[in-house]
Amino acid sequence: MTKRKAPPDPMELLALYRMMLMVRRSEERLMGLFADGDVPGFIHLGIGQEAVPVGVMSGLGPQDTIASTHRGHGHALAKGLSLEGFFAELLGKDTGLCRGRGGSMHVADMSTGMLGANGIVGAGLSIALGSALAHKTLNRDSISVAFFGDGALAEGLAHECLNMAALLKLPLLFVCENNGWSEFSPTSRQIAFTLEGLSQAYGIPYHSVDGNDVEVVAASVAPLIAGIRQGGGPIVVECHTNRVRGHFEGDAQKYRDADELARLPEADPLRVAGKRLADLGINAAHLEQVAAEVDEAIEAAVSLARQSDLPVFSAAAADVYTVEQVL
Amino acid sequence: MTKRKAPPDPMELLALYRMMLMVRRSEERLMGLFADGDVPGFIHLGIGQEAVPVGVMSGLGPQDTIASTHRGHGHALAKGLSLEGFFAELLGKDTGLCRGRGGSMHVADMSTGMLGANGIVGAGLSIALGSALAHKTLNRDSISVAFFGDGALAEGLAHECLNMAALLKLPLLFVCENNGWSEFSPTSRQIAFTLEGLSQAYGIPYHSVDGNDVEVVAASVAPLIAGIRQGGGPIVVECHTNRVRGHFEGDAQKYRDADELARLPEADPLRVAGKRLADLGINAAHLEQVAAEVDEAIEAAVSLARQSDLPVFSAAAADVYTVEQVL
Amino acid sequence: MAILSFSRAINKALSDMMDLDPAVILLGEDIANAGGSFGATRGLLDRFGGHRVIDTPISEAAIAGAAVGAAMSGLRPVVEIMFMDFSTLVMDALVNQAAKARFMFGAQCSVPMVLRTPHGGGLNAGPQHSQCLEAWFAHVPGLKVVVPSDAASAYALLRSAIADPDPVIFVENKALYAAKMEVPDDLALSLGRARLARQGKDATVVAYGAAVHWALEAAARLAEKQIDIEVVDLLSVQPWDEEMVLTSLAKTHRLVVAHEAVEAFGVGAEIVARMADIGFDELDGPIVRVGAPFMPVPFARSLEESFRPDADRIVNAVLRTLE
Amino acid sequence: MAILSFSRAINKALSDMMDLDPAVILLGEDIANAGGSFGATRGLLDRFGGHRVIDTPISEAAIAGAAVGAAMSGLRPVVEIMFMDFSTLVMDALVNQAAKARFMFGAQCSVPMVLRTPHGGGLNAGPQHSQCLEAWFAHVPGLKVVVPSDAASAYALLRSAIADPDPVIFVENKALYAAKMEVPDDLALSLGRARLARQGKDATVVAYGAAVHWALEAAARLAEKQIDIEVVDLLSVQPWDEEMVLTSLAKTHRLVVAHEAVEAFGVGAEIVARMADIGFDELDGPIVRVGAPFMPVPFARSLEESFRPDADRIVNAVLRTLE
Ligand SMILES: Cc1ncc(C[n+]2csc(CCOP(=O)(O)OP(=O)(O)O)c2C)c(N)n1
Ligand SMILES: Cc1ncc(C[n+]2csc(CCOP(=O)(O)OP(=O)(O)O)c2C)c(N)n1
Ligand SMILES: [Mg+2]
Ligand SMILES: [Mg+2]
Repeated sequence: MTKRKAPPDPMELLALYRMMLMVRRSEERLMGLFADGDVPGFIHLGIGQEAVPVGVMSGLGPQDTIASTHRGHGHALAKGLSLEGFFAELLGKDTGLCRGRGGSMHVADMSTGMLGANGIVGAGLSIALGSALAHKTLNRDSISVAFFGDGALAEGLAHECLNMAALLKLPLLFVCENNGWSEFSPTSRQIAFTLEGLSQAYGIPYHSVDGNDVEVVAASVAPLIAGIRQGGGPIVVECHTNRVRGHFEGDAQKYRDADELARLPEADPLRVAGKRLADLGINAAHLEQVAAEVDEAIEAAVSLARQSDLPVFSAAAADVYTVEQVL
Repeated sequence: MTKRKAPPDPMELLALYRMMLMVRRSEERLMGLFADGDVPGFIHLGIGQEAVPVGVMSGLGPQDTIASTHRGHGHALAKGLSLEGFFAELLGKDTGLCRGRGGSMHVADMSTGMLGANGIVGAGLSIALGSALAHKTLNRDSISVAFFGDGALAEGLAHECLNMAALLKLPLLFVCENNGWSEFSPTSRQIAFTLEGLSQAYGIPYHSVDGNDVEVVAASVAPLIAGIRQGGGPIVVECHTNRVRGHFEGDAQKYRDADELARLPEADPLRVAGKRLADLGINAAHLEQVAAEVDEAIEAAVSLARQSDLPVFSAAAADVYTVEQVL
Repeated sequence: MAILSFSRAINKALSDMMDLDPAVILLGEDIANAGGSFGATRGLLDRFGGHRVIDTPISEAAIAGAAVGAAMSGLRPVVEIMFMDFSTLVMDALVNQAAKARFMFGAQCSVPMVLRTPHGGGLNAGPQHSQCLEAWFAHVPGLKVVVPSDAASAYALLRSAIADPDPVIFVENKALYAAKMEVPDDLALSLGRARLARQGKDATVVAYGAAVHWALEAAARLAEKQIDIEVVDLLSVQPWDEEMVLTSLAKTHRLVVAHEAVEAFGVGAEIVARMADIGFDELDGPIVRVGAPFMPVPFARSLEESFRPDADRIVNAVLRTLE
Repeated sequence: MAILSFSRAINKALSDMMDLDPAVILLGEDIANAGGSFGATRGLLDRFGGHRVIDTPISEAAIAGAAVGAAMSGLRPVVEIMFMDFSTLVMDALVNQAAKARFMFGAQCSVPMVLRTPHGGGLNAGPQHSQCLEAWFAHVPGLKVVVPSDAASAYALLRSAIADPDPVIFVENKALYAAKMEVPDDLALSLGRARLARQGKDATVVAYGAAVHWALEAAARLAEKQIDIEVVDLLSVQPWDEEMVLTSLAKTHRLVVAHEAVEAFGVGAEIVARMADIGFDELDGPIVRVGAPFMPVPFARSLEESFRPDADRIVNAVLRTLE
């Protein structure tokens, strides 16, 4: 596993902590809204996994693109989506980033390079592959990131993408969020290989990372992203982390050991980062202040979203095809 | 690479030689029939590759099943298809094994466990996977063999099948016929990994075999097949061989080096086996006698096929669904 | 006879067929330990064991392809694809392999497999978890396509589908899973036969799946206006019961076809097209279709509600053809 | 103006568009060095280089998925899928990604990609290399589907398809590849517009792709019997030119719809179904479809000949609706 390297800069870590907290509190807010029946459809929460999107995104700029998964809230927010647009989308409002047509599984924001959450396991890898191809063909200085779960490694498409990325030497970072689970089953029963072994077979550099430590994630990916940007070709990063909630909200996780669940709080990325901040002299009051700011922003976004109009059906119907050239 | 092991038995080798010659001469006969316009559609010849199907099939019984590729004549004949049914199929006759509905890319014979050539690259792997699952579920003593080309390794489905076979520990032999080409392109430009490295990642035992030496193929697979039959789980065998003709008949192979083409005759599996037979004291006259017998059988089959009736459209139309229960 | 929900009826059909025939096995994602995303396979792992109720990796193409090979080798696999939207990943196995094997191998074999999959909206599951794609499969010679409308037809048709020697796509409407009714143990339904769900004389409404309930609701509302419609529940869309539809049309002379799928190029188009040919002389008014508008299934409640067809639209369609 | 074969016309459209817009790239199996299985991309590698004309591995799903991501990121990829039968492998990329992205992301982006693929029989290529599957795509909101009928329309429509901001499935009939004709450089055709291929007054035949030629042949034969048919060449099947079809029907009052695809649940069903509704009052006879029978495309010459629709069947269909 890659270890934390640079001497920690408290202000940088605090920024990462703040973003993780933004993701966490947003999802916690969603839990409540969902329980109240305000958020329709399925929502898949990434609570416990925040260090991965936040750590990876700390190395990206707005010109870089990402493709996400069904568990994409963290990717979206960390890539810079507006909180208002995010909540409005999940509440099915016209001011949602996707005008209420996509919801949780399809949050996207082209202006920040977030090419979409995705309801199809594995599909994001090919979207990211194509985006990387565009960066390369158009001689951009950008890279593309494919986020995917450990379970997605069973999809043939993931393997096709590894192969094509390696062949074409694309500026593509593969980020596996390994939380050990595919829905209600341990991924170990679904995958006969390790991602390390697989990457080796493809000749793609592989890095295993503590996905619960945002500093480690950020420090690990920074040089990798730089290498990719310089034309070094694709890299695989596997982030080991934990899914704290059920596969989707409403899943009581009866299939999980009490022991396993009991061990989760210790690895909580907010706890890990919080402790380190304390060691660095950022006191509890400071963190509470951050939390208050985060909560305030979230409440403002939620209340704006709540007040927003419902989408108009005729406008949706008119957007199946492009009327004017948009590109 | 696995080497020839057991001291050669001339009679066994002669039988393998005879079968290879049967495949070779049948395909040569098809070349002529195709050039004359008697064989419709596309035909993909396996000339130069005969040692693989013949060697592998020497270890199988009629209860074992195989799934083949677009280049499937050798698999079909070596698995025991009747010559008459084979030629009649390729000529589009009603007495063809598939009653003239499938042709070269779909030759099949359920009675010999040949589950079909296949026009879809990679599809055969999943058919073989399922057949192996049936053998295992029904506690049969049978194994299943998936033949596939090196180019097929780019299909995601192939990877899904490797994974599932490993997970379910299925009685499945993966046989890669590596002829270095995918249509008009060297496979090396299409595949970033080696099959050896890939198999390793999946924890599937891997064997590289000289696919131009029928004795080596036969001797190599025999213990592997025995192991699979005993419940040892899947194994990968990669047979290195040569495609002598174009991708399909009519392809002039302008894209191949003269040098490469010049080296092919030396590796010809019939030449390799013929030499060894000579060393073992089987004289040229004997081999000529075998050739004469093979040719006679082929001529008889061709002439029978030629005389056969054309298929009846209404009979074909009635076979889209099963009218009586066939199973 | 028992009172069962639609999903319990599926469960019972699977269980009964597995009891009858050891060649029946189940394959799918989270169908064994977890009992399936909609609970249809709950308890079957315990009853039949892991060699017959198999949890697979997220490898839809390989699962479906394996089912074809297994079916050619003596098993009767029943595959669950979690949402019909994911059938995009199994098209090759179904279309180029399962559908064609019997024909293209000269009837040497058949492919007795069933692919179960839920379609339809109402859960705000969005554009990739709500589609009704049965028209694709109905266009493919060699596949049969069944869409039961309630627990009883689900039970009987799933038994028939599993017993059938050919590949069957068995489509379950998500909105029906919880609905309970009496399910007779001995109900037998043949693939390809429709059911006269309501007799009437003024117009015929042909529907399948959830739309049958909208049609019956429309019938009740129209009855208040003294309009008496006949409702044909197709049950199978490939093959479909042309005879029953034609007979009904010959009686009512007006035709409406309704389904949840997108109207354009949907199943209804074929029913209409046949009737506009062989039933032309019986027609006294335009044939009107009711289906979803031409757009992806939207997420927001307000949008999805406007998107999904319902009894109102069927009422309007009937009124239009009677104009 | 030049005399070009259909495949050269494709080649020229690609080349002209690549000249115009550096964002246009080509992706496919053996399209670069080998120039494509049907020669449509010959010479383009030399002209535009390996970064714009890309030979891919045999990974259809990844190719199509990558095209979606590339199109969302500023390129205009044109993908070649060697046979339409292999589109089974790209359904997810097309249906769940390309078709939906614009809508489900709230019109933040569009997906300007083209997928070129050949359909149709006549080569005895058998059940997995001959299918016409355009009806699948026409059923998917968000996709456009184009089927040119000759070199000129192929040239003009491919240019329009590449310039179009939305995903377009561009279907090339294999039997047409070699046919030559004059192709005007400045011919411009809009997606969704049909072409009146022949004026007539007794019946309308709507066709697309190769079937347009059968319809014109049928027209010539029927003319000998003093039957004067109008032929509408659809060119686009999604969206399709309802207005031109309705106008023609209003003139002739008889309708035949013809295509090479399997009749049942094919594109023709939708044309008929619309006309049986909005055109009902214009109809003086049954609407008759001509399409392939309900079976996989058989291999043997004798079988495939009987299988494929032709001018004879169109003649008979016209005679039947005129009866
Ligand atoms: C193609 C496809 N198959 C199945 C599903 C249902 N499904 C949604 S999430 C999921 C598990 C994914 O596991 P993993 O990739 O590890 O992501 P995680 O949920 O753990 O974040 C499955 C099977 C789907 N959405 N798409
Ligand atoms: C899914 C699919 N994609 C593409 C093709 C076209 N095709 C036929 S054979 C072939 C090359 C296969 O190469 P390989 O697997 O190495 O087999 P070989 O021809 O060398 O025996 C291709 C691309 C196909 N038949 N199916
Ligand atoms: Mg996971
Ligand atoms: Mg090869």
